[in-house]
Amino acid sequence: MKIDRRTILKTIGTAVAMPAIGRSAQAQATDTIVIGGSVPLSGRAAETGLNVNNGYLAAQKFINEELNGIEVDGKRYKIDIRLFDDASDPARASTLIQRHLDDGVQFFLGSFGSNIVLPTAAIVERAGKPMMQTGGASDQIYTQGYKNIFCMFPRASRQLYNTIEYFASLKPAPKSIMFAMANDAFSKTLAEGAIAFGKQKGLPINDIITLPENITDASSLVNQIRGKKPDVLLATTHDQNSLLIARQLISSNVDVPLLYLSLGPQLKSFRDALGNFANGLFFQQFWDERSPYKDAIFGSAQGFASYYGKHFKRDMAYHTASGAACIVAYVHAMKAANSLDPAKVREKLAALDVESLYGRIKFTPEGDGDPLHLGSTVGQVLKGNAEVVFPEASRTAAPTYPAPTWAQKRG
Amino acid sequence: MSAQSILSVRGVSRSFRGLKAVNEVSFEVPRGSICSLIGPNGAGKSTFFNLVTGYFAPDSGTITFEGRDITGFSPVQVAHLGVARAFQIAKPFPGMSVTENVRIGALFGRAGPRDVDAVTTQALELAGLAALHDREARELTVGQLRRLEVARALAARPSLLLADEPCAGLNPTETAEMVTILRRIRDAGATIVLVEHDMPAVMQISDTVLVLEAGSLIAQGKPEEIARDPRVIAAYLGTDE
Amino acid sequence: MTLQTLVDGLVLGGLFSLAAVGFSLLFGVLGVVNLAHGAFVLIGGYAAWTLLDRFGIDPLLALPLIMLGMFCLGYAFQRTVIQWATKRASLLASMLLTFGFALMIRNALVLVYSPDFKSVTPSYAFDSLSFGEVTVGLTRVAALLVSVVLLALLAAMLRFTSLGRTIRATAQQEQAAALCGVNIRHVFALTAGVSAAFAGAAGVAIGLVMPFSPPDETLWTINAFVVVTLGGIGSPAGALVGGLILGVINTMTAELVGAAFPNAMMFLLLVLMLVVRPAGLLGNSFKGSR
Amino acid sequence: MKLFVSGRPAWVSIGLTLAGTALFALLPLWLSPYGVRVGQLFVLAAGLAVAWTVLGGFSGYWSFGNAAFVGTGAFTAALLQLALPGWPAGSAFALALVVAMLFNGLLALAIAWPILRLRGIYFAIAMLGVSQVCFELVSNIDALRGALGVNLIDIVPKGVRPERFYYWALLLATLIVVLVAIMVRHSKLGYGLLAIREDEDTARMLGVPTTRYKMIAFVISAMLTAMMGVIYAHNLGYITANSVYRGDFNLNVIVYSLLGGMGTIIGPIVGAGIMTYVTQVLLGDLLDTHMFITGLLIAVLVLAAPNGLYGIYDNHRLRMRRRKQEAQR
Repeated sequence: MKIDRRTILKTIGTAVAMPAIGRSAQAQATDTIVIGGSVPLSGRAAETGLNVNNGYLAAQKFINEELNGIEVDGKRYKIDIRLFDDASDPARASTLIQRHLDDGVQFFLGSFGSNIVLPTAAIVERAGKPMMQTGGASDQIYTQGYKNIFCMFPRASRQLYNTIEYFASLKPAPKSIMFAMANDAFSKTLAEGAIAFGKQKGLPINDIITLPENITDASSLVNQIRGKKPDVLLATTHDQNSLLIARQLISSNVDVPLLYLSLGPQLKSFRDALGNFANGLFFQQFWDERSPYKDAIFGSAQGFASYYGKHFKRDMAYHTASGAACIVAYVHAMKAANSLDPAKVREKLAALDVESLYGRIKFTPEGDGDPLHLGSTVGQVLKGNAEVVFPEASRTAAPTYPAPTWAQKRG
Repeated sequence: MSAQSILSVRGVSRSFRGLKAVNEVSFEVPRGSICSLIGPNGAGKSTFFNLVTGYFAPDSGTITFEGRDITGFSPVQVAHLGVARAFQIAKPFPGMSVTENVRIGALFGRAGPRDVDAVTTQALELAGLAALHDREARELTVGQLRRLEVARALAARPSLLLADEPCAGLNPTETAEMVTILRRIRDAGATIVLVEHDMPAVMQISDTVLVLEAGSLIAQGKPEEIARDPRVIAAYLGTDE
Repeated sequence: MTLQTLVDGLVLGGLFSLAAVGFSLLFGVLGVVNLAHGAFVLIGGYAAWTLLDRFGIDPLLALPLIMLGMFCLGYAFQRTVIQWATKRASLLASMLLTFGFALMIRNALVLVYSPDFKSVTPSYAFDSLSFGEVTVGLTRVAALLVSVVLLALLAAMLRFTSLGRTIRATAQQEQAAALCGVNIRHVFALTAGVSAAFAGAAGVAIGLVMPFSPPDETLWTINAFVVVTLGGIGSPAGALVGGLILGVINTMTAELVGAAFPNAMMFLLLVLMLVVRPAGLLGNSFKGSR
Repeated sequence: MKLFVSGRPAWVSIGLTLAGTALFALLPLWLSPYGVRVGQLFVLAAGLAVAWTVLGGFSGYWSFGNAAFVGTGAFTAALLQLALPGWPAGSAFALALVVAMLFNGLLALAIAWPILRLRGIYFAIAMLGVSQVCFELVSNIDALRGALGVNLIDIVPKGVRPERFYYWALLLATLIVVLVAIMVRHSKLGYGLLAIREDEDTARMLGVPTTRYKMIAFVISAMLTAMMGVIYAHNLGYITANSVYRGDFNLNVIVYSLLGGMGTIIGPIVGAGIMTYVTQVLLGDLLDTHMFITGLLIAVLVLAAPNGLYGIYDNHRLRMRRRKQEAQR
C-alpha cells in the first residue's frame, strides 16, 4: 500500500510540474482567425451550452471545409474557435476569458446566463474586443452602456412581444391569463416584460406565480390552475421544469386551452417524451429550418439544417442555429470592414443589417437583437412537429386554439 | 465545617434510572492531606468524582469547596475555583506536544497569563516530564501518559486535585514514581483525593482512607485502621451470606 | 383543495422516502455519509431509461434487475473504496471521498447520456386516478406503492431475516459482533449493497414521475439529508415518516406561503430539527441519541 | 494582558506572513493579466479556507455551509449600496464592507448557540442547511434580488488595471484573515479551540469555556468569510444568488485544508494553491472531463494522504526522530 501511495503521489507530481501559467501561444497566426469564448458544458446550463457549442462548430466546419475559409482584405483565413467550459462559475469564466485575451484573441463568443455573461462582458468590453453571444439575454447586460457586446436575441423583457400580440388577437378572447415564472434572472425578466406589455394591451393577466429555479413538484401550480381555470398559462421555465409541469398537468387531467411553455416543446426530445400529448402546446420559437431565409454562407436556413444534420448527431435546436448565426455575423462584419481590426469589426457588427440563416441580423444600439427581426415568433406543436403559427407573415401552419383537451388526445 | 477541611460533602445522593450510584455520602477532606477513596467496582467512586467536578448535579445534598457551596456548578466554574481532575484513562490531547498539553492546563487554570510559562515548566518538572517536553503525546508510554495527565491537572494550580486511579496498569517502578510525584504535589501545598485500587500504594501515601460500597460510605479512617476493618474486608472479598 | 394538496404531498413524500432510505441505512449502520447517494439514485433512473428506450422493458419490470445491479455496485463500492477510506481517514473525510465520487459519476453521466434531461414515459405515464375530488397521476401512485412496498420489505428483512439481525447487531456493537464471528466487512458491504439497491429503485420511481438530468444528483443527496434528519436515522420507518412529512410540507408551503418557498421551508426545517432533536423524530434506530 | 501565550513565537509566523504577502503583492508586475486572475482565484480560495480554519481547523467543527457567509456578505453589501445611491464609491464600499461583516457576525452569533451544540456530522449538516436557507430566501424573496441580480459599484481607481486592483484587494483581505488566524492560534482562545478539537469533554474539564470559545471562533470565521465575499462580489461586478451561494465554496475550503494539512494555517493556503492550479490551469482546457478529474483527485487525496501534505511531512518527522532515538540507544 505504501508503494501504491508513493506511485500515486509521484504521478501527480509529474503531472503538476509540466505546464506553466504564462503560456504565450501565438493565437493570431497568419492564416487563422481565432474566436475565443466559453460555454457551460457542465452544470444546469450544459444542455443549452452544448447546443450553442455545436452551432459554433458547425459554422466553423462549414466555413473551413466547404468554403476553404473566408477572404478578408485579399487574404484567406480559416476560422479557429477556441472554447472552454466555464462550469457556470463566473470567477472561472472571467479567468479563462482573460487567458484568451492574453493569448491575443480578438473576437469573442459569450456564455450562458447573465451572472456569467456580465462579468466576462465587462472584461471584453474593457479590452475593446467584440463579443457575440447567444446565451445572455437578461436586460441587465444591455443597460451597462457596453459598446462591444452583441446578442442574437432581443433582451428578455422584449422577447415575448409577438406572443402577447398573439394573445391579444385570440378569438374568443381569453378571459383570464396566468403567468408562472422561474426565479432566475432570465425567466423572470422574460415574464415581467411580457406582463408589462400585456397589461398595456389590456390583457386580463390575473395570476402571477413564482416558482423556484428548479422544481421537483408542480402540484401547487396544477392545483392553482385547477381552481382558477385560466384560458392561457404562460410558463417561463427551463425545459426540464416545463416537462415536469406538462406531465403533471396531463396526469392530473387538468386542461388549459392555451398552454404556453416558453422553453421545451421546441426540442425534439421534449416532444418525443410527451408523444401525442405534445400536440397543441405553444412555445417561444426563434427559428424554424423551413424559414425562407437566405444565407451568404450556408445558402439558406434549410442549407444549414441539412449540413448540420449530416455532420452532427445531436438534434437541432434554435440555440444551435443562433450559435451558427453568431459566426455568420462575424464573417459579415469582417468582410464589410475588410479588416481584422476588432474596433472596425465592432463598427460593422453594430451596423449589421443582413439576412442570414437565422433571420435578419440587426442589433439595437445597446447590442441586443432587434426585437422586430430577431424577436421570437409563436410556435405550436402540430402533428408532432414544431410549427410557427404567429405572426401570420411567417407562419408555417395555422394555430389550433383552444387546443384539444388531454382527454381528446388520449382517445 | 472545620477550618481545616478544603472539601466537605454533606448527604450527597445521585441515582441513575432508579439505581443509587451515590447514597447519602458525607465526609470532610482536610486541607493539605492525601485522601483515598476505595471500594469495589461500581461502588460509586467515579460518580462521586463527576459530582464534585460538576459533570452531574447531585439529586440531594451539598458540596462545599473552600467554604463555598459549589453544588450544581458547571465543570468550568468548578475548574476555575481550583479543582482539577486527572482521568483514570489518560486523556491527553494526542496531536499536541507534552508541553502544549500541560500549557493548556496552565492557561485555563488559575495561573496568571504571565506565569503560564513558569507554571508549565514547574509542572513538567514535578511530574518528571521535563526530558520529554517536545514529544507528541501519542508517542508516550502508558506510564508517561499517566504522568502527563497529572502534570496537566497540576498546571491548573489546583488547590484540590482529584486523581482517578493514577497507578492502574503501571509496573512497580512506575507506581513508585507516581507515589513520589503525588507526595511532591501534596508537599507543594495541594490537597489530593485519590481513587485507587493499588492497595500498597494507597496504604503508603494516604492520610485518610474512605471506603465506598454500593454508593454508601461504609468506613473512613487512617490507612491502618481501614486495613483491619471487617466491613471493608467483607466488601472487598465478598461474604458467603 | 387542501385534501388534494395533502394527497399530492404524500405521493411526493413516498418518493422522498424511497430516495432517502438507502442513505439512512448506510449512515445508521456504518456511520458513513454517502454524498454520492444522489448519483446512485440517478444511475437507477438512467438504467430504467436505457432499458425502456433501447429494449422496451417496462420500468416496473426492470426494477428487480436494476436493484440487483445496484446492489453489486454498492457492495463493491464499500469493499474497495469506502472501507479503505474509513480505515485510513476519519468518517468526515470519507464524506469528501464520496463527494469526489459524486463529481465523477455526474460527469460520467453527462459523457454517456449527454447533459439533456431524460424522461421515462411508458404508455401509462399520462394516466390518472381519481378518488372523488382528488386526482393523482397513475405513475405517482405507482411510485408511492413501490416506495411503501419496498420500505416494508426492507423493514421485514431487517427484523426477521438472519442478515437483518446481523446488520442490526453489527450496527449496535461492532466489536461484539466481530467477536461472535461476524465478518464485519462483509456485513458492511451487504448493507452498502442494500443501500445502493434502494437508491436504484428510487431512481426508477423518480424517472417514472419526473424528468431528470445529471445535475439533479445534488438535489437527491440533499433531500436524503433532510428526510433522515426529520424522520430518524437508519430505519425504513424513519425514512417513511421523514419523507412523507417533507412531501406534505413541500406542497403545503407551496400552497400557503408561495410556490417559490418549499425549498426554503425544507431547509429551515432541517436546521430547526437538528437543533431541537438531532436524531430525528424516530431517533437513531441503531445508536442511542445524544 | 499578554497577547500571545504560545511557546512558539507568533511573531515569527507574522513576520513570515508579511514577507510572503509582500512577495505576492509584487507578482502582478511580472505576471500576465491571466496570471493575475489565476492569482485572484488562489488568494480568494486561500482567504476563504483560512477563514474556515479558524473554526473548522482549530476546533474541529467542520462547517459545510460557509457559502452562507460568502453569499450573505455579498448581498448585504450589494443591497446596502442600492439603498445608498449617489454615495462616493470609496465610502459606499467601506460602509457596505463593515456593515456586511457586522451583519454576518450577528447572523453567526444568532445561530451559534443552538447550532454549536451539535457535534461532528450534525453540525456539518446543519451548516449546509443554513447556507441553503440563505440561498433560497435570497433567491426567492423579490426584495433581496437574488434572482434578478444586483450590480455593485465600481471601486477600481482610475488608471489601475481592475484585475490587479482586485488581486491586491483580495490579497490584503487574505492577509487580514491570516493575521487574525495567527493571532487566534497563538492566543489563549486558540489553545482552547485546539483542546476542543482534541477532546471537548476533557477541555471543559480543564476549565476551557468551550461554548463561549466556539461561538467566538464561529463569529470570527463568519465575519472573515463575509469580508472575502464582499470583495469577491465587487470583483464580479454583478451577482445573482447563484454566483455567490456556490456549493463549491462549501466543500472546496475543506478540500484545501485536507490537502494541505487540517488545523494548520499554512495547510489550507498550500492546498488552495495546488487545487487552484490544477483545476483552473491544468484542467482549464478540458471541456467536459474536468469535473471527473477533480473528483478523482479528491478521492485519491483522501485515500492516499488522509492527513494531507502536512501529515506526510509530520509522519516523516516522527519517523526520523524515532530512528534517531533508536540510534542513540
